Amino acid sequence: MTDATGFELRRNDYSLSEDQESVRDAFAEFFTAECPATRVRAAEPLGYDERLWQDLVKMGAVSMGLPEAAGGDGATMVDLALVAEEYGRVLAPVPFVEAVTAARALARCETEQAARSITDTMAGQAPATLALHPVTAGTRQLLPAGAIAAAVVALDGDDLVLYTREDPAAHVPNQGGAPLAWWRPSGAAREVLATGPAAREIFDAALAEWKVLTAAALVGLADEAKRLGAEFTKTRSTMGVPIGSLQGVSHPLATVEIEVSGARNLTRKAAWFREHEPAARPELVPMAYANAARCATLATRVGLHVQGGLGFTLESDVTLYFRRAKGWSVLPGDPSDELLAIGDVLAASA
Amino acid sequence: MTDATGFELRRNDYSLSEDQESVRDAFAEFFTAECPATRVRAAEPLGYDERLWQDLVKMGAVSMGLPEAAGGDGATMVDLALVAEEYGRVLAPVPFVEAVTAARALARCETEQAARSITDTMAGQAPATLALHPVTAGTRQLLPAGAIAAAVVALDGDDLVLYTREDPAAHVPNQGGAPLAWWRPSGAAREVLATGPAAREIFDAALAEWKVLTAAALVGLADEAKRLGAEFTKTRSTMGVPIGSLQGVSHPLATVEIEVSGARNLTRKAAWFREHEPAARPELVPMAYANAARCATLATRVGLHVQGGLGFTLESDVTLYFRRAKGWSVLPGDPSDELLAIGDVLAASA
Amino acid sequence: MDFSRIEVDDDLAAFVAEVRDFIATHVTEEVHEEERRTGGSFNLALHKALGAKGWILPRRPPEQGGAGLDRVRERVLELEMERAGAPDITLGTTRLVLTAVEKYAAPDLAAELVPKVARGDVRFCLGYSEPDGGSDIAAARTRAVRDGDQWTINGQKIFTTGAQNCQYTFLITRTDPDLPKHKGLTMFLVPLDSPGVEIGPIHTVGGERTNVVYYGDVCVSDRYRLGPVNGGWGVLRGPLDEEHFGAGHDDGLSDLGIGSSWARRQERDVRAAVRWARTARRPDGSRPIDDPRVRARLGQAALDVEASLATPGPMGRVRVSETMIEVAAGLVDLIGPEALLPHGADGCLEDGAFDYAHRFAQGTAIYGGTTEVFRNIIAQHVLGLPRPVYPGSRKLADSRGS
Amino acid sequence: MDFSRIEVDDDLAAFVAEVRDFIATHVTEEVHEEERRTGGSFNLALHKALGAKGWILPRRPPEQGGAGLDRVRERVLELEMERAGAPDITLGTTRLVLTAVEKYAAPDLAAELVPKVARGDVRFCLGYSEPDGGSDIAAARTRAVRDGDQWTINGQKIFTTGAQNCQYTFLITRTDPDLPKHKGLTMFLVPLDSPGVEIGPIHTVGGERTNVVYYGDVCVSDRYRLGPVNGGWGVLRGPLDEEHFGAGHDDGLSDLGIGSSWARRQERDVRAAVRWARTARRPDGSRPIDDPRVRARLGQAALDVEASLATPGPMGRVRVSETMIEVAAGLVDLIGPEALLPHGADGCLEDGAFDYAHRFAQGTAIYGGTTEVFRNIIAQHVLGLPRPVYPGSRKLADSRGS
Repeated sequence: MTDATGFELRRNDYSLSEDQESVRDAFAEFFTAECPATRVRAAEPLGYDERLWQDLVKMGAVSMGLPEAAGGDGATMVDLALVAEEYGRVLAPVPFVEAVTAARALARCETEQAARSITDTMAGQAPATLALHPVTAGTRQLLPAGAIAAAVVALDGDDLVLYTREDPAAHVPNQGGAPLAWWRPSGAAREVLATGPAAREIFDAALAEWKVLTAAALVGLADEAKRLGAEFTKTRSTMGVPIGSLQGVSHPLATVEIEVSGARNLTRKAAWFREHEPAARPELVPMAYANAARCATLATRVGLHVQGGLGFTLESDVTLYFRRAKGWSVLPGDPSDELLAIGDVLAASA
Repeated sequence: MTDATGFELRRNDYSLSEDQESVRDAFAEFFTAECPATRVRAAEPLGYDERLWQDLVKMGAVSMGLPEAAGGDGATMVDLALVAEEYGRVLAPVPFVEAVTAARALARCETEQAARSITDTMAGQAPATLALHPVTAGTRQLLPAGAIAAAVVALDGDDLVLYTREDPAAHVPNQGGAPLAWWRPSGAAREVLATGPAAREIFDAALAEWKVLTAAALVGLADEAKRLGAEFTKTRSTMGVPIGSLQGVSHPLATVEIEVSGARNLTRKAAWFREHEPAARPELVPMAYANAARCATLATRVGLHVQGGLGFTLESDVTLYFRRAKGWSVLPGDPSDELLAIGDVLAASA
Repeated sequence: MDFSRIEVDDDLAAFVAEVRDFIATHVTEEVHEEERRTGGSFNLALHKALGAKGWILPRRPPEQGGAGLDRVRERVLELEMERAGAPDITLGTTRLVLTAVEKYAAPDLAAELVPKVARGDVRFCLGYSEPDGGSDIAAARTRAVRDGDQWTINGQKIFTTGAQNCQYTFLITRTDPDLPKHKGLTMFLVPLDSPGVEIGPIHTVGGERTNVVYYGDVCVSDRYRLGPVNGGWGVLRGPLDEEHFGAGHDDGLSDLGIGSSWARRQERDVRAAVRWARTARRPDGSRPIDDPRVRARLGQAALDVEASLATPGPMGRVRVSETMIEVAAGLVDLIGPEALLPHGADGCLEDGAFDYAHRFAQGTAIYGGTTEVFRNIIAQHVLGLPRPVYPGSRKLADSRGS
Repeated sequence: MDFSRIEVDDDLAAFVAEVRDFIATHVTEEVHEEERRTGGSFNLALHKALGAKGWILPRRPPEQGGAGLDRVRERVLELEMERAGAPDITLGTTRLVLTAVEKYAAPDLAAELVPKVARGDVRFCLGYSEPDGGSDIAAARTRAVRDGDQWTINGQKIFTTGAQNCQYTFLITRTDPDLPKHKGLTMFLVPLDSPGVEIGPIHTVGGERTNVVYYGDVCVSDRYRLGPVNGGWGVLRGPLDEEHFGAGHDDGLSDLGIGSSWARRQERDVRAAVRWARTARRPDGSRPIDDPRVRARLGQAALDVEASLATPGPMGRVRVSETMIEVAAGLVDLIGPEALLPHGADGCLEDGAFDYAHRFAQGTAIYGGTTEVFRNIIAQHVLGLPRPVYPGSRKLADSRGS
């Protein structure tokens, strides 16, 4: 929402710069070439392809988002969102979002251990990941990339802590085909990265970044699920006409196009504000996240449904997308809790 | 929900008896003959046609729902719901739901004033109505039928009270074209009808009945809005085909049929339980109400939309339905508060 | 209108106890385990045990292999089996086809099969859809060509669920490609052990197994023809209408639509979510159920399930499916990632019910015709809207290549 | 990608002040009152005042009657006028048609009209839809028949919004019924004071006034023809594409779609609902905003509006309309019956904004083509799905009687 009082005129420019287009195209090309659906299937149930991950790291997927001081390229959240969208489009079995957000959080901490963890990740080692919920004594949480990560960045009371361990935790099978693990901070090396308000701030920023990038990944996922559905309907016929010419099929697909195109722009806008003026529109991150989650649910539902019985079979690639639409979007908990977060911003606004 | 433990088998019979069909048909005939859209329009903006009301009372619309001891016919809530559906189908500008629920509440109180008020209503005088919210000192409430009622049944603290007055309050124009008035209990004769738990019980029952009958009226309203839309699409063509043959038009209308047919049955089921075992399925009333409200919103939206620009003009009868869909359904406040009421029942269930 | 309790006298109580005993003995954890592994919705021992009880055709008299149950007892049996999650797809298709067999098969074939069906030795599956045909069953291209008393069948069918556990498939074939689309079809009961029949498994994201069935020069005796040559559409109509409109048993006990058992399953899922909301703890120690937003959302879910159960005929068919999908997705959202842990995973909730329901739900909008097919039926048959004219709606020739 | 603030230097600040001054003077309560009474979305004094400022065609140089504004100032003007709720439909149609006039009218006609348009003396409306035609504009049956330098026009048009306030209508006519549907059309700029033109008011549930316009033997000089005879579809395309796809001004300041001003209006409604939630009191003394369910629903509404503003092209057109309808209904639900009290009623909230928004919203899914038309456009042009074949898609003859 814009300010109701006083005058403020903002640009409304969703176009990508040439540089941004190059970044997107390069990663799109990489993912398309390296990660066909067969590779996604081969990585199940763990949801991790170590070679793919190492190749992606070599391409700079992690380092690009780090500040130059930390050996990175200082790419913006918009750039990272573009990469995340391509990652989501092919369902790449790599911990892209977790590794990037954790590494960026670590880069904001000036400890030796943080620097070492970043170096490890950039060398293609098992990366650090981010615990999405603050540590609560006595309870465990499902940790994204937990089954492959070597370290965990977590908020524990007033401290931001890096927990490192010898071996990743046991994988928990899940519908999303993600490398989840149950995690609680026990028996691992523990180093405080930051404390007090700084700790909370770094954690909040990391969580917001995780949500923006996951939203972008969900947009890519939704877009491809839609494409799979639409392509199917171009070639199949009933009653002597292609089913895609029937409004009962084409209109739901158009609805998905409507939702995906809006979710893409909203997510990129959230990324822009996150990068340039994080305090100006704090509601954009929960908006982008809740919207992308809803969009991915819709797109995979429709993309599957328009393929009829065939879309529902395991052989159909759209089922890979269907399972991850929810699998990715509920990782931090109920996506509609984001609505309350938006409402809280509204309630607090002048 | 049925009981998860223990064995319980219930009948699942939605069919109407011959008597019920006769009641429905008689009132359907009356409303169709007496209340074309022209009469609805003529009664605007007040939303009251005194002669129509008197004729309806003469037909027994109020008395049928009263116990025989009170000079009534002892009809069940199911019978009344059937009448309410027909009333809603033609948008009759009469206080059917308010007068019936208030009179039934009065009949449960054994005071002289209550009996007199019932007699007045049954004589076709300005009826008593029901205040949907308990009286709160210092605040006023929008009273259904408030601009035409001669008396108000209201819960005031621990008491159920009958407020009578010389003249109805001033009409407040409203989108629903209903005879609403602002009301607070001032300057009117006040008689306590019941007190303590009995007062609360009678009020709660009256409110539940008001909701069941309004739900039924919304079902009738929705059904007719759908019919108006569907008929239009049978006769209009585009691209050389009737628009009703296009799935972009026929599928939304089918969705309305799905919702209306379910809302009808759910409302009747709620009426049955309200009549026969009110304690067994307390969630059915809020379910029927929230569902009918949603259904009416959808049905009038679609019924209007499929008629294109013509549907949006004041000349189009569907706009009468559109305005009342919300106008009737938000009278007690937010219809989605009913969802919380359902959830409260679930939370309390074993 | 009547939703009153059926009075349970001693006799009925004894029957309920008998059913529950039976279920405890035969619908065991091993049966569930097999079902999760195979997805076949069939268990041979259970099916035979049902047959031994006369419960495959429960209302028929004992001399026809039934148990002579009245409708109330039959309903008890249905609901208890359903509540126990007994695998029953093949039981359902067998019963569905039997009606057509008794009506259209040669008397000696019917007489041979009925007792075997009742015992559980013979099961039927549905050979309707073809890989290229989508929901347009009447466009069937599987060919049956007559040669004296024999027919030779060539073609393929998809979604023949239960073929691996059945003795016959209820097959729709094209016997005259020159006649109008609906008029050149003939139905057969094809023995699945015939040479040339090949069954290939297909697995769904819902965990079910179905099949593609190839027919390569399959020879079938004319004895197995059901109804007249080129009169197959009429033979199919009965079972198909049952699938499309629901049985419509107007006995005051039956479901309004055939999706009701799915809806009741979801009713149990909502109840499970309420249990979760009452027992789970949030980081601040509160229970989800203490949160009015959670209660309102559970309320909406319960409402949608109740409304879907109250929606009649083909409308109910769509409402149930779409509610299944919507509510299953909503419960996953509400509960979060633990809802996606499948049966057996560390920390899975309610035996993996939420994970399963979300995957399973998608198929319910497809089985027996997609929701679009049902919306067409509603538009044309209930609302009386004009039927769309497609190039291939009438003639087969135009649907070639489709 | 850039959403940064435009720096407001002294000069720009002075312009903003000038605009606000203008609005305070000319967009008065009387203007709003007239608009509520007439629904014409036009105020003559305001329109003339805009013309006097050069703000009808603000970016044109003063010699063309404009104000020579740069894009930033033009945008300031747009947004401030919009925020003030200035009636502007006729302003919009006038600008839309002017493009076609300058491109296709005879040079002397264009030269005559441009300064009059700039001053506010000449306004244009759109003569597209016909009473029987629905959204299929190319099926126009209003006939124009040539006789030397004159054309005689017979027929009727509906939804010619602003006709009562305009000098010309941008009329699509059928000039050759024997040619294929899109190829027998010719565009005219018909003077509305021509004998035989009759304007009848139509009022909508949204409070707007539009018109049916009858053309009975209306004589129009060939001078008023725009573009070639039977080449009218090409003339119409520009303005129509603008309506269907949005201007697509890629200047980094413009809206993504033409529905954005509706969406911003709704953004203000959501903000009004937040105000209500912060100030209203429930019987127990709490404020609605204290209820997490209320905050979450306001959050959903704000999200939907934001998403609709972020949705580009024809997709945005649909998203905005459907969000308008959904959110307006949701706010009425949230607030209750007081939300349905119109402007001026005792106890109405926020000047009747919620009542108005709920009624108004329905029309947004119809104006300039229904959401179904836009979904077809998206399906065919964005998704590349096959175009449906209708009997009347190509030939006019088949759409007779429609």
